Amino acid sequence: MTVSVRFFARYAELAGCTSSAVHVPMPATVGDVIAKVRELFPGTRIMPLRPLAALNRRQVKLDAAVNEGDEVALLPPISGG
Amino acid sequence: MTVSVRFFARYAELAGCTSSAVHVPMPATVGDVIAKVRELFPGTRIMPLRPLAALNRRQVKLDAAVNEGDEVALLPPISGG
Amino acid sequence: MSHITRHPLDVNDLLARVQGPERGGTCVFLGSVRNDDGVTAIDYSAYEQMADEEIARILGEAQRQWPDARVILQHRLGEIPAGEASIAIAAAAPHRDEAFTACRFVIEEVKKRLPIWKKEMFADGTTAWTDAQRQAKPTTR
Amino acid sequence: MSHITRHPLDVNDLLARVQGPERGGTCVFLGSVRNDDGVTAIDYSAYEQMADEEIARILGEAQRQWPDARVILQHRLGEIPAGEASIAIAAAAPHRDEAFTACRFVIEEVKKRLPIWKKEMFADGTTAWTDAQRQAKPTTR
Repeated sequence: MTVSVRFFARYAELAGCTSSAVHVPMPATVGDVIAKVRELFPGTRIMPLRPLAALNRRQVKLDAAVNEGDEVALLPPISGG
Repeated sequence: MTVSVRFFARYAELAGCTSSAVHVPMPATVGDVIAKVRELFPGTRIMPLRPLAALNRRQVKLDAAVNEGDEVALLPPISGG
Repeated sequence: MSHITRHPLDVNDLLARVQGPERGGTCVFLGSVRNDDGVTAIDYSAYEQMADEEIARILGEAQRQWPDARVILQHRLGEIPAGEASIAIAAAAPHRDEAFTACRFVIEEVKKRLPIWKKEMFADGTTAWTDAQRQAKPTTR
Repeated sequence: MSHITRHPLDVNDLLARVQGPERGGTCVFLGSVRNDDGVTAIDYSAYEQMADEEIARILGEAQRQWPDARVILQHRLGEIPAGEASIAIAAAAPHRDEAFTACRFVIEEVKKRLPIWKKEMFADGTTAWTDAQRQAKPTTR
């Protein structure tokens, strides 16, 4: 299946990319998508082993299941405000 | 000696007066001045027995000593802000 | 500069006086007239000279507690319609905790210490002094 | 209405949207860019759609905790010069304690939850991401 992956801030710089369509075999978790991202975008390998992630615009743990068409976002440490 | 007495808000209504020169024998305290005020301004007799008072623009206790020319103010309960 | 005014309060003016690039957090408090029980306005009166001095003392105490903060206060007097502000406090500090704490400190001291009184005005023309003890209220209403 | 903007924040606009004659206390918080270590500006970027939704969730939580309060928030993105505000929160409530507490709640949640990032910009043209862990900072500086 295909999920949309988005990179922000420093992670976008590491990936050299802000948005990508990533293919992973089903069933898959957010963690599986991240593992695939590390393969495809070597610059992201220096991200923490367990980066903050959002699934469809909500923060989730890395064992959350993903489905076709979902949006997975990789979030650097938050410093809002 | 003569002290200046000021009345504010509801106490000014009770006294029918905002400012008055009051004569008291020396030595005198703020409490003595208030006792004299109760004589001179009968409307003020319904003030609390120990009203809030200021001497020269600072809140004081009623046993504070007053001197010639001082300003004694009678303050209804404070509800600022 | 007096802390007392008879004109509407201007928050942007207060902000301009406390903010600066060293101060990343600003907390503003506005106290305004509520339309409780049909109040249309409150007439604020004060022992003005003492109130002004007392405000200066309160701000001085805040300054000593939070030396990197800038804190100011304006109190409006006269007849203030429901919905408009009678008091504005602005506190700017390097970090937000100091800004919130200093602002809160000032309003709590104001409530306890400022020689300022309120006469509530109602649509039917009656008035009532607001004492701290609210049960002692309705003399004229 | 979006909680995210790329324009300077206008406190009076926020005040107009929360104040009303039933609400006697209003607390405003402004967070602005500090000139620490020669920072001239911070470039704010966000996962905008998520940030907007997360702000709505935070404001909804505040609304449930303080049902009589009105609380709003605007976050500015883009390059913000030192001294200008990146965030403004306004909370109006019948009494001041709710206004302060609701405003403080919102800024604390924002700091923990909003997917917004800061890149510090220095006078010499260098930049540095501000991570929550500040020691992890100087990649480009």
